[in-house]
Amino acid sequence: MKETSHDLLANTPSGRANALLKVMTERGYVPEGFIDTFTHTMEVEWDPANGARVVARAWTDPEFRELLLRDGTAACQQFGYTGMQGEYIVALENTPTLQNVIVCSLCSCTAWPVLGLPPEWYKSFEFRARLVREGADVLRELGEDLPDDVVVKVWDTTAESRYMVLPVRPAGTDDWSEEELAALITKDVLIGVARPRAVDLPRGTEGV
Amino acid sequence: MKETSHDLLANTPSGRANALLKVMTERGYVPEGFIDTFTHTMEVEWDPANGARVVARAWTDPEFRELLLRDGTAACQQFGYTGMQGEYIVALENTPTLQNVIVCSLCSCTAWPVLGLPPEWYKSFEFRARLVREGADVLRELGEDLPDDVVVKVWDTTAESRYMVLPVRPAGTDDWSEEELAALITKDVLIGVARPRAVDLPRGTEGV
Amino acid sequence: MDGIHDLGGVQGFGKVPHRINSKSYKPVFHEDWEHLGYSLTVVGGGLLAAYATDELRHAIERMSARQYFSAPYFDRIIVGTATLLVEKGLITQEELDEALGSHFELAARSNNPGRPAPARANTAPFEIGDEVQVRDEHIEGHIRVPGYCRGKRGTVLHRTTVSWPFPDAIGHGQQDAAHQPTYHVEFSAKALWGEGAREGSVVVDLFEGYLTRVEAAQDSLAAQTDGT
Amino acid sequence: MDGIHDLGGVQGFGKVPHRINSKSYKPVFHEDWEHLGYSLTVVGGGLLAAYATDELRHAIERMSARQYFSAPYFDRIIVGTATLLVEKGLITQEELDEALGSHFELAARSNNPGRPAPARANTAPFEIGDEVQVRDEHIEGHIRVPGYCRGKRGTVLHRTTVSWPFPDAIGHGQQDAAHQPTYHVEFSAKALWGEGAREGSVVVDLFEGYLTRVEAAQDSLAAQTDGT
Repeated sequence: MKETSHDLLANTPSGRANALLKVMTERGYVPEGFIDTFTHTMEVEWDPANGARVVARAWTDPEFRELLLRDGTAACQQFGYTGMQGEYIVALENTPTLQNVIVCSLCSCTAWPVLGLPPEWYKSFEFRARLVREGADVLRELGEDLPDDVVVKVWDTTAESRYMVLPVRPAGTDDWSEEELAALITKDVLIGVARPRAVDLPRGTEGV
Repeated sequence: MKETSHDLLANTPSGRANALLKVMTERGYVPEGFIDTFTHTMEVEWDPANGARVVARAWTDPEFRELLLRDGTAACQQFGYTGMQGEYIVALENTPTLQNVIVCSLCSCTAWPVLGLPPEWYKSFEFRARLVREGADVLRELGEDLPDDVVVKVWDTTAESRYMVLPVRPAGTDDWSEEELAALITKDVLIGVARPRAVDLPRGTEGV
Repeated sequence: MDGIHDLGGVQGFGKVPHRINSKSYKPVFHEDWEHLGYSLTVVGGGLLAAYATDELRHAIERMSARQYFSAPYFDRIIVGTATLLVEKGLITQEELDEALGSHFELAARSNNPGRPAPARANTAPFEIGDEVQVRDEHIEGHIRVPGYCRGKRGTVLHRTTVSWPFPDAIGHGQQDAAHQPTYHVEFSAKALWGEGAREGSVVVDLFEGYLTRVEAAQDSLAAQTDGT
Repeated sequence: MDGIHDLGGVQGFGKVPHRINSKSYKPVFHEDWEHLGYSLTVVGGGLLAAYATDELRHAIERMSARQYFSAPYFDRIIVGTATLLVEKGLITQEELDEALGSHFELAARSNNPGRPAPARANTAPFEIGDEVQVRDEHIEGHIRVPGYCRGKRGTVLHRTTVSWPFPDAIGHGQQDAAHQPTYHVEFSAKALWGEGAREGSVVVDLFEGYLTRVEAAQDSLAAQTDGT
């Protein structure tokens, strides 16, 4: 893929990406193995399971919760979930009547190490245009029909703060383990377009 | 062209136009000959030469000038230049230190019977976006570098008023006939992006 | 609506593709289908009286951003016309698809009913020289206020002697739309684009319902506020 | 710049293409070239340190509206990256064209030098609970104020403990850009979108230089004005 003969490239997104790769490689700018290594980081290391572990810890450890809300970066650093696009992490605390939702109306900023790369719909013109203006309507269309007494608070990622949503722990999960709780936290929950529900999943591997 | 076999139509602007024509024709909505007649009106009858005649008359007949500025529709009606998109015509009087320029930032509204259909550049995103914000810069780029003491007044055609610019009569044209004067008035002059200049043209057919 | 069609003042656009007086403007049409744009929409809106001009404008505004910016001008007229004829039940999407031989993409449907002219009517029409303010409104449906003058103050230069149906109503097919005059309102370039703007002004043609009167007392208070 | 990328609050966009929790989000990339978007821009901006992230954002903002709205996301990253590498002299348009086998369309050049943080500095940092107002500025170059909150008033929720280079400067390659904290400023939905808006709020992350303090006296005067 990296040695593409130039007469095979169409003027398409794929063709342009491979043309730029070819030029940068020929100039000697791309270190051997860098792309494979960085792609592995993007595909495997940056994952919403990371943010899920952070949330589960905050649900079960009051001191960690306090740290997460006071200094999200330090809290995530305990798990190693910082670095590129995770330099200044801010956790947003939901309550039963407050739903925080994250967007980047100007481009696509996201806390990569905690949430993983932003999904296509998050980067869509529709989400970027509409969320700041009609947040509750957008959530309902996405499938999260909030009760009328819940206020939506939209966080537009216009500078270098990188947000993650700390959802409300669902009722009936008092005796769940951190691992079981983490399984409730999806990427959509961390972005804030969905709320975790204990009924959504069979509990752990016991199928309770 | 009107009897296009449907498997020849590509999903292009031309294809879509001909598909709509076919559907409307088959439904019986398009009267025999209407398109040819209306196209003739658009191509031949609505012409900037019309506005040029109005301007030349205003330059040579003070009473007509007063009427044109007071009731542009009535003045243009004397020539028959009203009707569709010419129902409420307003003439904008330039002075040596004031240049009026017309745009339609929201779509493409223009006084068809007086100026002719709007040209492509007038309908361009560039003109629509930039004229209201940086009028003098746009005029300079177009080739009309106004002196510093000239103020640009942009008229955005957002409702049903249809504008035409009444330029300043160039110096040295005192003994010119209406026909000779009209030859100085181009479509660009009527829109306001250009000023008439007596030196631009050989005078009349005598080549003076 | 604050749509992508509302281009006035949007930055990042390059040079206007023109040099003054470089063209004869004949022929008027450059491709053999272009005349169909206006011809067919005059059939639909004029001969069939199926929709008002503001409905056509609104249909075009409802095109997706991708479609709007990639379609040439007369193609946008065709798509807007086809959209309205389908919405009015005069033709069908299926007929269009069959005639085209592939999917004929129309503008998005509107789920907005429009609105009548604002109820808080003015006590009297505005006069030349009056200071007026454009209402700071955020209307989801069709409206003919460019975003750049929303909430701004200007001076009345002219009141039209003719009235027209209020765009926010007739643009959604409301046949009982109130008729109003429009006003040529002049805004200084600095009021619109900030103190750094070059001297100049923009005149916008605004329906009476889009405007409120700036009272002298309010004006004086605001001047104090601005100066703080 | 008030560019077409500034999408917040722009109307006419349809449904977000998603249903909650319907995806596993694996694989992360859906086409075999997509990983090159971020990989190559990290080479250019990170390893080569040829540009700051705000310069990449600005390059993408300078794409034509047609190109911006028709290009998929990672294609915009590629075009922005290629644009900057050409502008910085690290590669050439000719190399790109030859590698592609046709013209490689880049973003438009900027003729704007950017600007330093506003000189009228605040006497002290803002504190949590302070009422602030977003400066009513119309900046031609790169800026990280979404248009929907320009000139609006909000409340400070947080001041960052870290400072970053002012986007309007670093976005144009000014290496001496002042470093400032940012503030999480909460705006009520009604302040942003009018009285008809549903209860709610939007929090925008704004550099100190974008904000001014709302003094109590000014606030009181303005309240009188608004109430007139």
